[in-house]
Amino acid sequence: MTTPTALTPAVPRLRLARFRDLTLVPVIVLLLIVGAFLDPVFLTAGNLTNVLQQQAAISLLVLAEALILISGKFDLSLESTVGMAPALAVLLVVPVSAGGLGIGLPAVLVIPLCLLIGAAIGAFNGFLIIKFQLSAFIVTLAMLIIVHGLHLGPTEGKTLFELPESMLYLGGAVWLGLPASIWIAGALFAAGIAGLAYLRVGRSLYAIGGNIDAARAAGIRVDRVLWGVFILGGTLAALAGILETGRLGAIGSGMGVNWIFMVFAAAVIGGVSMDGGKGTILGALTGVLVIGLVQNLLTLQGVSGFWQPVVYGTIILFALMISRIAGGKAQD
Amino acid sequence: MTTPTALTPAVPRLRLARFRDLTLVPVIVLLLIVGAFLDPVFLTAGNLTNVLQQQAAISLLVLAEALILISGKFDLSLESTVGMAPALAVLLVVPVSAGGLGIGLPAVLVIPLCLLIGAAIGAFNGFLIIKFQLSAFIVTLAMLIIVHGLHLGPTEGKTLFELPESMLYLGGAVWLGLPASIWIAGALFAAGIAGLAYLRVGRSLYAIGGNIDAARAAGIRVDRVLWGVFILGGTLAALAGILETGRLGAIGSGMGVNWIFMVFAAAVIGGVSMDGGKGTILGALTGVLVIGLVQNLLTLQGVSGFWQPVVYGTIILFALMISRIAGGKAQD
Amino acid sequence: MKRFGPTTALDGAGISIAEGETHALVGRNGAGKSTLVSILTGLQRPDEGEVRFSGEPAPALGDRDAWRQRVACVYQKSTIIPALTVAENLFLNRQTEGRLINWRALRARARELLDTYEVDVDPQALAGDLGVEQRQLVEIARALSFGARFIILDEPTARLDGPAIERLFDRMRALRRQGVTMMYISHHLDEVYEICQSVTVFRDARHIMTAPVADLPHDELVDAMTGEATAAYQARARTPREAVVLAASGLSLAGRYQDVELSVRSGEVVGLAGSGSSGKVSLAETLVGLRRADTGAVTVNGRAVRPGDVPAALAAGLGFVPEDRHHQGFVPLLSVAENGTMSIAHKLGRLGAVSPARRRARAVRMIQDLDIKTEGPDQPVGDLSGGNAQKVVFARALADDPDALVVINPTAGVDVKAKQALLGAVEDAADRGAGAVLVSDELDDLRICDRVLVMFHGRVVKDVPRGWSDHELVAVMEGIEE
Amino acid sequence: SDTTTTTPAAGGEGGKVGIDHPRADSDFWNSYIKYVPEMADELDVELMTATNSQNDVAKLVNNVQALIGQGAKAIVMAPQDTGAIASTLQNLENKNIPVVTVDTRPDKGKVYMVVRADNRAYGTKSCEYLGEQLGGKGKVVQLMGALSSINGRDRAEAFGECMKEKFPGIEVFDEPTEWEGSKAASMLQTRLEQHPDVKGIYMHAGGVHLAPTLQVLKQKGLLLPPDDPKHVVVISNDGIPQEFEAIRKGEIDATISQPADLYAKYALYYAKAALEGKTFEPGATDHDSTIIELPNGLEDQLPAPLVTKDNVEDQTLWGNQVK
Ligand SMILES: Nc1ncnc2c1ncn2[C@@H]1O[C@H](COP(=O)(O)OP(=O)(O)OP(=O)(O)O)[C@@H](O)[C@H]1O
Ligand SMILES: Nc1ncnc2c1ncn2[C@@H]1O[C@H](COP(=O)(O)OP(=O)(O)OP(=O)(O)O)[C@@H](O)[C@H]1O
Ligand SMILES: [Mg+2]
Ligand SMILES: [Mg+2]
Repeated sequence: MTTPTALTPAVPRLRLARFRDLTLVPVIVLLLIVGAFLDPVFLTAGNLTNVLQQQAAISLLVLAEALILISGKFDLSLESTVGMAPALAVLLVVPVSAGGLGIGLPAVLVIPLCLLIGAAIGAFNGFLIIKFQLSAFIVTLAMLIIVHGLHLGPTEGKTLFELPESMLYLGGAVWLGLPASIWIAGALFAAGIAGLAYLRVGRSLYAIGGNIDAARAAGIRVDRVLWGVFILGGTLAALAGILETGRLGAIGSGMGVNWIFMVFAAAVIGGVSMDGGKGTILGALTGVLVIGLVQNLLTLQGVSGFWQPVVYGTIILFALMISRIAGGKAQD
Repeated sequence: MTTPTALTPAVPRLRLARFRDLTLVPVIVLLLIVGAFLDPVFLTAGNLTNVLQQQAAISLLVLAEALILISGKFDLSLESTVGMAPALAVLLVVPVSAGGLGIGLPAVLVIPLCLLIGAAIGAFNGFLIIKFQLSAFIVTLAMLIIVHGLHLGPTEGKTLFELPESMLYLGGAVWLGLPASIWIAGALFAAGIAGLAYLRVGRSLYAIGGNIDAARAAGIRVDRVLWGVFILGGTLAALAGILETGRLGAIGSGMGVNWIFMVFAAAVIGGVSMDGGKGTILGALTGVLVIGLVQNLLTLQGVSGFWQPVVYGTIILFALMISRIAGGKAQD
Repeated sequence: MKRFGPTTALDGAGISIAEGETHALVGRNGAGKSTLVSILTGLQRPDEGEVRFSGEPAPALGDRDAWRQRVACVYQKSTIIPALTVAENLFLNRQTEGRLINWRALRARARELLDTYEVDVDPQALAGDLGVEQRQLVEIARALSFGARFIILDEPTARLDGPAIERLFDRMRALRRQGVTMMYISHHLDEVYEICQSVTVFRDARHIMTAPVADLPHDELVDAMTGEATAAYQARARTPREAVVLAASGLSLAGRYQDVELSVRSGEVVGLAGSGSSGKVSLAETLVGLRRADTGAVTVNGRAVRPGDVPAALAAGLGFVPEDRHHQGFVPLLSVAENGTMSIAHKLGRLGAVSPARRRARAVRMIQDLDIKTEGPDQPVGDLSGGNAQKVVFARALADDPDALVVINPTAGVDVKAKQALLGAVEDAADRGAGAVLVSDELDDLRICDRVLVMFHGRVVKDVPRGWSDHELVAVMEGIEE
Repeated sequence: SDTTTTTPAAGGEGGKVGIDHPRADSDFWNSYIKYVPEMADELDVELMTATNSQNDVAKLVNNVQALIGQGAKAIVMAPQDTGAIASTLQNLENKNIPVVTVDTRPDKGKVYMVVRADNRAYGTKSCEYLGEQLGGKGKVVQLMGALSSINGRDRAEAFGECMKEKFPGIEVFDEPTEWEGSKAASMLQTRLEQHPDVKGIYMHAGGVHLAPTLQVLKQKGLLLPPDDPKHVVVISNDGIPQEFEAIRKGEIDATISQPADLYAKYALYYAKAALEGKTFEPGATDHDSTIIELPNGLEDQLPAPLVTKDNVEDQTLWGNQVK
């Protein structure tokens, strides 16, 4: 019978699959080497810490989007949540004199409130997409517009800079010599990597994204899981907003705007499929790092603002090709 | 056997399928009625002509995107082509004193050049996506950035005011009492509707988008057709740029920027599926009209700029729900 | 020679088919049959070797039209485009000779074609709305309609019921009289004997033998396929126990079935038979929670199960093999191990975690128990041959030692040996005390049942005890005899 | 100058000046970007390679970090979001790096000098000009910039307040164009359809609004000489050459010249002064402007002249100097 021989090739395939998450590692190494030659500052601990800190907030969005993409859905509205959730939370706690809504909830509630608002936006997205069976792309596109409007409306487009202390803490604090936001993003990525690899619910995201009917027939509570993913996504976006607020010291009306394309770019060059069921959080993380390093390098080199997009886009295309060649499979 | 009973549902099903393209018609009717009550100007021929003229350029993008989506692909870069193709074409013909590149090709070539540049961008996209098998989303995202950079770079971000006459003609001319751009968009949509319904190559888009392996097995030259669709898409985007240039009288560095979301919104609420193989050009056209009417109504009503996004997004959501209910099927 | 990464799908295999004959190709799941088909129809390029038609070299891979003039094919994987109408699917990429498509004429042609093949489908229906069986009929009609002199049929009957198979065979005989050459792949060896003149056997990617059918006894053929002596399957005798494990009372679902009463006892295998559209599949899907009945209740072990809730049904002790493995059976990108253990993931670790080691161990056992041909537990199921994928789905249903088993067409597309394994697994489960409902279009499968409920137009019309003859049962299914 | 005192104690060793440009896609800022290196030569400032934050304050923060890392001793920036820069300014203050901001006034955080023309004054001046031309009655369309930008909001608010106060007989229609020409054209066209008797237009940015406005007026047959009774009075903000050209042709009536050259010049001038340890007091300056006191620093309010047919040939206007 074929059983004994059939089992032997298992190990090489396993290795290959593991490596597929890491197709961007050569790109990162290349960037580090090239960068070190181009600018002496690039490879210093200070600069690399800066890159990580700068990418911390957006990386949480990439984490959220990767989870949503793996389960076969789509969320564009995350970018608007980044600004709107902290802004609304702040308006609910600060006095009218600071532009608040006059509701005057206790200031300690600002962070829970912010996360709650993010979760609520995710839940509403989930409701429309799952219960109403509307197109995820277009629902979240409409929500991107609406949520941003809910930021602009109450603040009248003004920047909020009289913020409760707690709102500023996380984005600015330094723990054990590293910015707190790096620790937070790192911990959440670690949790994401482990959760998707070892938790039942994590594995079920792959099943749902890979074949939703089969997942349902296998007894996975598809709707509940998807809903949870959307809520988690909204919450992570709100947390990203908190980190960004702390980093910038205020909440501008443009916070988060136009992030979503970069978020998708990071997730997809990191190997997460737009068709669902494929990709890993570790891969998405490498995508974030590539984008952060490229941006940092362009800044250090002082590439002219006019031509920056060309250089930047070209590097993304190259990263894509390298990960295509290293990954060996056609992308979608 | 069951033969006699099984045949009966044929007639109603046919009707339903035909109507499925037109699920937005009730929305349009509703908008027209509500609009007429809200503002006496709304339902005048002059205003409706304005709406059509305002939507002419973006509708060509919707046409292009619908073709690409139906064949199961994706193109984000169209929006950058709208500004870049006319800008580059103009730079190639105008003298250095008007900001040109000093190549000084004859001015009559400006429109063919512009269309050619659009086609070339489409061809390059197609090359990377089809031959290199890269993810269409991310390739065209990178190209969105690069093509915009190729607009900003040579123009140094300046608005081009001194344009050859031919560049301004189409967007501004009036033929038989209607703006030329309406005739052009109308004719192209008619061609699109007929081509997708009655030509073999048009039908092959559905086959490719619906099941690419089956299409290949059926002898469809999948790669060639897809490539053609990308080239056509780029060309239509360049034509949209020409119409828009004529309407605005100049080529600003922001022309086309942020259109792509609206383009997708129009196509998808018009019934074109993001998953390929589904939707019609007529449906996409109704999507464009809904969006144009909503924008017009918001302007007429003078809704505050801060809250406009909320109203606008909410109306899109409602249109989506109505087309979901009228269409009867879950969307994707 | 054809390789897929580490797998060698064809290894120096050859086949030569004489003009005008109907040539069978048989072999176990994963033997490389479908791979050969895709090479013979120009979809894939062999790593080594060549294809010749009537002595001439095959056309270039890109020249699809030339290929299609030489060979038509019903592929094992569906090549239907769901969003298009049946008529268009039938005439895909040949909707018209001229420039513009005349839809009315196209519909008429489609109607005519469907009528010739007695396929009872509305040409204007969306192909995606058809059942598996109807889709298969459309594919067959399409392949036969090309007027090609050589036609390949890769397991065309795996999704058809008896009368449909008969009609297909009539058609094939007529074509052969017209001198058309055919290559026929099937796991039903009696079909091979019925319509083929010669047979080629593949095993483990290699050519084993080619012989005229008439000279080859059934047993020898099976032995050639499996590479060892194999006895025919013997259904076992059982005495069902008293306890009712699965029951349904007063179930009705508008348009599907009405007033169904059902009770399955521990250690009993109940068959569910019926011709096309009898409602048997819908009923089975209701039992496991994939559909929600309009009225009535389902109980497992005497406890009512929340209607329309698959997890609740599984938790109550059901195991389930869905009708269409591609649609509801497996997640192609996930590994054999994950697909096999998906519904028992909660038993493979604590606190919501899944232990990869325990999952792997479970999977290795499944692979051995059901003899699944795979590179190992980590291979994605999407890369397996059809029959092996079916085994993975089956393995999952058995993974939890279910009290009640609902299996729909479990042996669709699996080879003789595997079929025995799968039917044996159902019987083993019954012997352990489970009750099973077996829905099948294949009379062979139904032989293991202690009794067979026959459905007709949505009603259970007869309860046939063991010992029926084919003729009897078919008569009931066709509604000829009450 | 009389407001300048040199205090050698404050250092004065000089050093590199880091500069961040706010965006590369508007005519005004592109002129500014072109003036910067010229002025640096003129003033003998050691300028680092400029970064560009592409209208994104998060990028601005990153860029400033990089500039510091590369050894900038003073920073020139133009934060388009004036709130979200607070913690960066704090950070720079801690590092003793003086900051000159151009065009916008940060809400919080220490600045050495703000170099800008008063955007509220643009709105008020435009309102006064339009109000007088129209005789205090009629309908006026305001093509606004992005509401999320402080400058757009300042102009809109000042314009609206002034209209309400001084010309209550004028009805104002606000159009949120997001600095997009396409939106401006559609909104203006729709509004003219609804109110064909609109008599005045205020454009927040000539760079994006000028061509679409002229095109719509032309299409409506309203592009008439100033002496025609149906002439629509148009006032713009920016002062780009094309606006001057339109004023000469009588297509528009006025613009407010936002001095791109002075922005560049005095940004670098103050950066250099900061490095040299100079300090400034509120009061009039030697270049027709006033320095005012802010809670977090000083602001040099550069002149932003109203340009009409009468003074459009004035060669000192920056719009007449670009080629
Ligand atoms: N795309 C692929 N990638 C990797 N392996 C593949 C692929 N296609 C087929 N194989 C492998 O090639 C072998 C032969 O598969 P094939 O489908 O030809 O078998 P088959 O004889 O048709 O089986 P069945 O009777 O189950 O249909 C199997 O081991 C299968 O796993
Ligand atoms: N998608 C559908 N939409 C509407 N009616 C359907 C659909 N699928 C099946 N039906 C109808 O439901 C009834 C029962 O279908 P079901 O699939 O349960 O029959 P079946 O016994 O499994 O038939 P088969 O042997 O052909 O699979 C039939 O009348 C059929 O026409
Ligand atoms: Mg096969
Ligand atoms: Mg069925």
